Amino acid sequence: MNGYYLVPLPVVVPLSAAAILAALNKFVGRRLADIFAIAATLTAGAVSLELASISRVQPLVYWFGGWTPRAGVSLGISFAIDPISACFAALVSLMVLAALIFSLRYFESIGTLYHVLMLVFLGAMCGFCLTGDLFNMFVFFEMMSASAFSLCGYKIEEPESLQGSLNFAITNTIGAFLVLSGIALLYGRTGALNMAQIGRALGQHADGLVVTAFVFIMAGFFIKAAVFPFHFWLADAHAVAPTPVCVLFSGVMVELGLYAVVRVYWVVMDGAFAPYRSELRAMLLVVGTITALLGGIICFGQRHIKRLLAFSTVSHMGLMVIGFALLKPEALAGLALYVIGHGLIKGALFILAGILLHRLGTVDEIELHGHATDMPISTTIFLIAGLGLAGLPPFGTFLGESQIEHSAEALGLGWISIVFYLAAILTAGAVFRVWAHVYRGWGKVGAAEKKGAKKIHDLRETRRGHPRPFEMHFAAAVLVALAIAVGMIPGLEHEADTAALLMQDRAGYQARVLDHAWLPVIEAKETPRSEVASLARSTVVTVLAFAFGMFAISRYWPKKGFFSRPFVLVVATLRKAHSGHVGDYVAFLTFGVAAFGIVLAILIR
Amino acid sequence: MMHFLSFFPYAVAAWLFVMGLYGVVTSRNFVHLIMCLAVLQSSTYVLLLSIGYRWGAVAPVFAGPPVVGTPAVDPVVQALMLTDIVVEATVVALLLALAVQLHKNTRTLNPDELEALEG
Amino acid sequence: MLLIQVTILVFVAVTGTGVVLTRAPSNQVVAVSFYGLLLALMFFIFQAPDVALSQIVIGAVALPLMILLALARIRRDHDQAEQKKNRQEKKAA
Amino acid sequence: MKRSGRIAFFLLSVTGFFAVYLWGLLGLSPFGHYPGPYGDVINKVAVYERHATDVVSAVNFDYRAFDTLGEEFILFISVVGATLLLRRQKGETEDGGAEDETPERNAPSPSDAARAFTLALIGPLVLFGLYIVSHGQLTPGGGFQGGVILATAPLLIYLAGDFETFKKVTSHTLMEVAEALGAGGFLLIGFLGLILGGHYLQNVLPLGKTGEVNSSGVILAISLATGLEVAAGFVLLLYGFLEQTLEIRLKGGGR
Repeated sequence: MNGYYLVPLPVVVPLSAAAILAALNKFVGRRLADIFAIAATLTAGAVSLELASISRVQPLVYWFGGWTPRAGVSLGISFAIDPISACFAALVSLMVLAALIFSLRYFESIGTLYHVLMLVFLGAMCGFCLTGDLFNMFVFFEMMSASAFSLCGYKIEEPESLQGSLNFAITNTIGAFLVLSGIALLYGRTGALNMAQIGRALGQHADGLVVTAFVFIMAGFFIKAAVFPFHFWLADAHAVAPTPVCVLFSGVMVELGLYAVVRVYWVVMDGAFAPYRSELRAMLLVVGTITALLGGIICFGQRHIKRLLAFSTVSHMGLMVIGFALLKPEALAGLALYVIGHGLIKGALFILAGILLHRLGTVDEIELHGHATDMPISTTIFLIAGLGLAGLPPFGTFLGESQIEHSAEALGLGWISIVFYLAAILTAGAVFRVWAHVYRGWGKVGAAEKKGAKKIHDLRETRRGHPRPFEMHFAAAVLVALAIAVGMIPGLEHEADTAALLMQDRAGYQARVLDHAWLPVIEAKETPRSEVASLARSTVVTVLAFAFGMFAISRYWPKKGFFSRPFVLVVATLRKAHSGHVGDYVAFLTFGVAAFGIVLAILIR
Repeated sequence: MMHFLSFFPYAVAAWLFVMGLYGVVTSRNFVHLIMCLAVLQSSTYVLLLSIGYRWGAVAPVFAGPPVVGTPAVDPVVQALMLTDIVVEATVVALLLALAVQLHKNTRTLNPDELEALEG
Repeated sequence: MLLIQVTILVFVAVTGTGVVLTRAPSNQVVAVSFYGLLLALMFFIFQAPDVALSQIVIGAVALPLMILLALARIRRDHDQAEQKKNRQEKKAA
Repeated sequence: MKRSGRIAFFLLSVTGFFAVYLWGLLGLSPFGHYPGPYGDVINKVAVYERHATDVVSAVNFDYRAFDTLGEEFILFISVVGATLLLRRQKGETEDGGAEDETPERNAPSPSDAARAFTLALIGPLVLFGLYIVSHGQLTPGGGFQGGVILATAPLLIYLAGDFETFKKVTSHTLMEVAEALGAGGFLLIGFLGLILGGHYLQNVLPLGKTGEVNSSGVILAISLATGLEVAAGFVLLLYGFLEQTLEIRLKGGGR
């Protein structure tokens, strides 16, 4: 079979490189380790791209150890490659590559350990994308987590960093156990761990067990995906993690949580939930909308740039949940494009924040006011990235957003567009505000404000020197350029439609995995879209976002008084809920699981 | 008795999960919290073990080729539990490392006394 | 057999609760190690000898050992801080 | 949230959580009635196909060996992570315990009899560990369990108070290399399967005679690699925590 040998490589090549580097930890120099790690990452990315192009024509099913299923019972572990899973693996490799290039000057004190952690992180995320086995997914989930916890707590001198990592680790570990309990429930019902087999065995019947298992698995992965009310850890972890790690967290890791929910839903659960799609849709739309608006509001209220970007990620995760919630192939295609576009842009923004930290030693927006006016390259890239975040054509985010909106309109849910616009205005507005403040020195900052309510201090992550770090700008520029390129590839929307159709084809998936069936890929219908209308709307929204950002730094912004009271109060309350106390986070988490379960139980009965 | 026992092990699993959560939420010490997480995890052991159990069956370790008619319990859940145990050990190790360093910096392990990350 | 199974399950549930409710980590570590042993015993009774062996070496030995070592370090830091404080107070007096 | 508010909110939520969980559990088949088919199929075929009498090991190291590969890498990366997190902070020095004046925590010097006894235990312990590692396919145990047992052997040297030997035996570099070799060996066995058999982790070794140590093909090889990795990994983990408390012993014992 064409390309069959390639399938395990995106996982085992990075892991092998990690093992070799760990063995040679004391014996290789930093530069050699850099080159080695970058080469392994490039290999994984190239193989993933090749797999994507092969699986466009024929999805691949790979059985480790050659244990093909017998009479529909799977004995071993399978990888199931379709264009979406392979593309996500490629995106993961690309982001890791950007992070590695960015961090050429980072982490000088820990030798090759950093590379080992990054490579295992990469292998784990690729495996998480490609696997077709539920328990194997849990294993990669944990592998991802173990490397992410360590990377996140890298700055052991900072109490915030340790506390943030602890919060991150504790909530995500509970998430992993939720997922495992859900898997155990499904195993108890079906006696299977392969997703295709479970999906087939569950049949058309949604009872308490199926609902609970779905709620546990969904909640567990939503913790990773930072969806309300499971999102609390994200801002803490992002605020404290080293910049290249933030690039990976926001750029891909969080999105993979949602990817897992989508995969599990369409392969395992859809048979049982098909009669209740509209109920499920209603619940998920509410969750997504709350996440999007909550994240956006808090994002706009932040002055710590990394925290601001983190809450922007929360907001965009809400939009992505909406993309999934519609439960339509067109929306799923839009979601896939949106994830790619958003990941690239968010990665670039975090890299630019890292450059600020590298040069100026802080990421506080007010403190940095006017301090970065001599950085023309950063200024340009930051502005372009802000435009991308707002969803301006021709960015990948625009493509994804307009597809999701089309799909929502077809379902008679036109109000979803408004959620997208509000989220874009809030998050992109905040980014434009930072841009104007920091890079242009616009607006006035009072001395009282400068002191701030609370001292934000960040340890410098790098050594001083190199005021214009070429490779850091290079990484950011490439990511932004790719985000534009994604939106310009002709026919990409159609490809995405076909891929989404394939991902939702449960019967086809089961037949390919369990019965060795050789089915052709069904092409999606070419759908003519009214591009002009969405082009115009997105442009208007971008302009509005920019205007909103500028308004926030103008002297007309109501700092005190009647109009700003409610907003200030809301932001203050919301910020207070993000207390940094792990007990609160776990209480909210428990609430979330209980609420999901009870709501679904009521809706379905 | 049989009826009671047909559900009791599962209820124990749920109970341990809930107790683990309770410990995590109310904990005043991160080391205590980590051990509560271990209890929470043991819920998954109990659940997996009870799902794979079969009345009167032997362990899946045979002297030779299995004789027809002697049922064995499910070996797959046991393999999963082995993985689960490794996960427990590693998670606890990482969390403890974080807690030790946190205490070096702040002289406290009480989440109530840490305010660094508010807002 | 039935009775043993019920008994061990009850013991596990009660001990697990006890571990959570033991608030002082230095006492709790003893409880955790006992709990680990109980779990191992339960695995034996439920025909999972492989898992029981793992659980003994991890849950009853390696884990409590790690926790004890971490606690020793934490206590040492704590004592040092106290001493420093005492000394400063003496100086001030 | 205030503490009381948090607990009230949590208790309310957890009641719902418990109810949802129980609702789900009610859907399971009654305890003691494992429905299959996965475990039953494996139980039926494993001994014939793999010549392994411990079916759990056959699942772990062959049918679902890829999970175990992941599991080993979870351990591997946690050891790396713990090493990273437990590294010395700025301003922390070797004699960090210099200010420690509490006399009762100076290490008690074990008596000669106790030392001899402890050291005499090491031999049997190592043998036992090796036995467990190499008999995973036949009897309960395998690379993981045996590896942890092996990892406790150096601790006995430490307990016997022979710190210098302990440091030599558990040389950090050596252990790091051993751990990586174990993990890498596992990967290598997978590659051998890919090259010779066509599937990653496919068995390419002779299966041998059922019941003999040298049987079950790749299962034994993976078990050995796992044993090496786990032993070295746990030594590193325990050593990492031990190091945090070591200064006290170093100074107090005068060793």
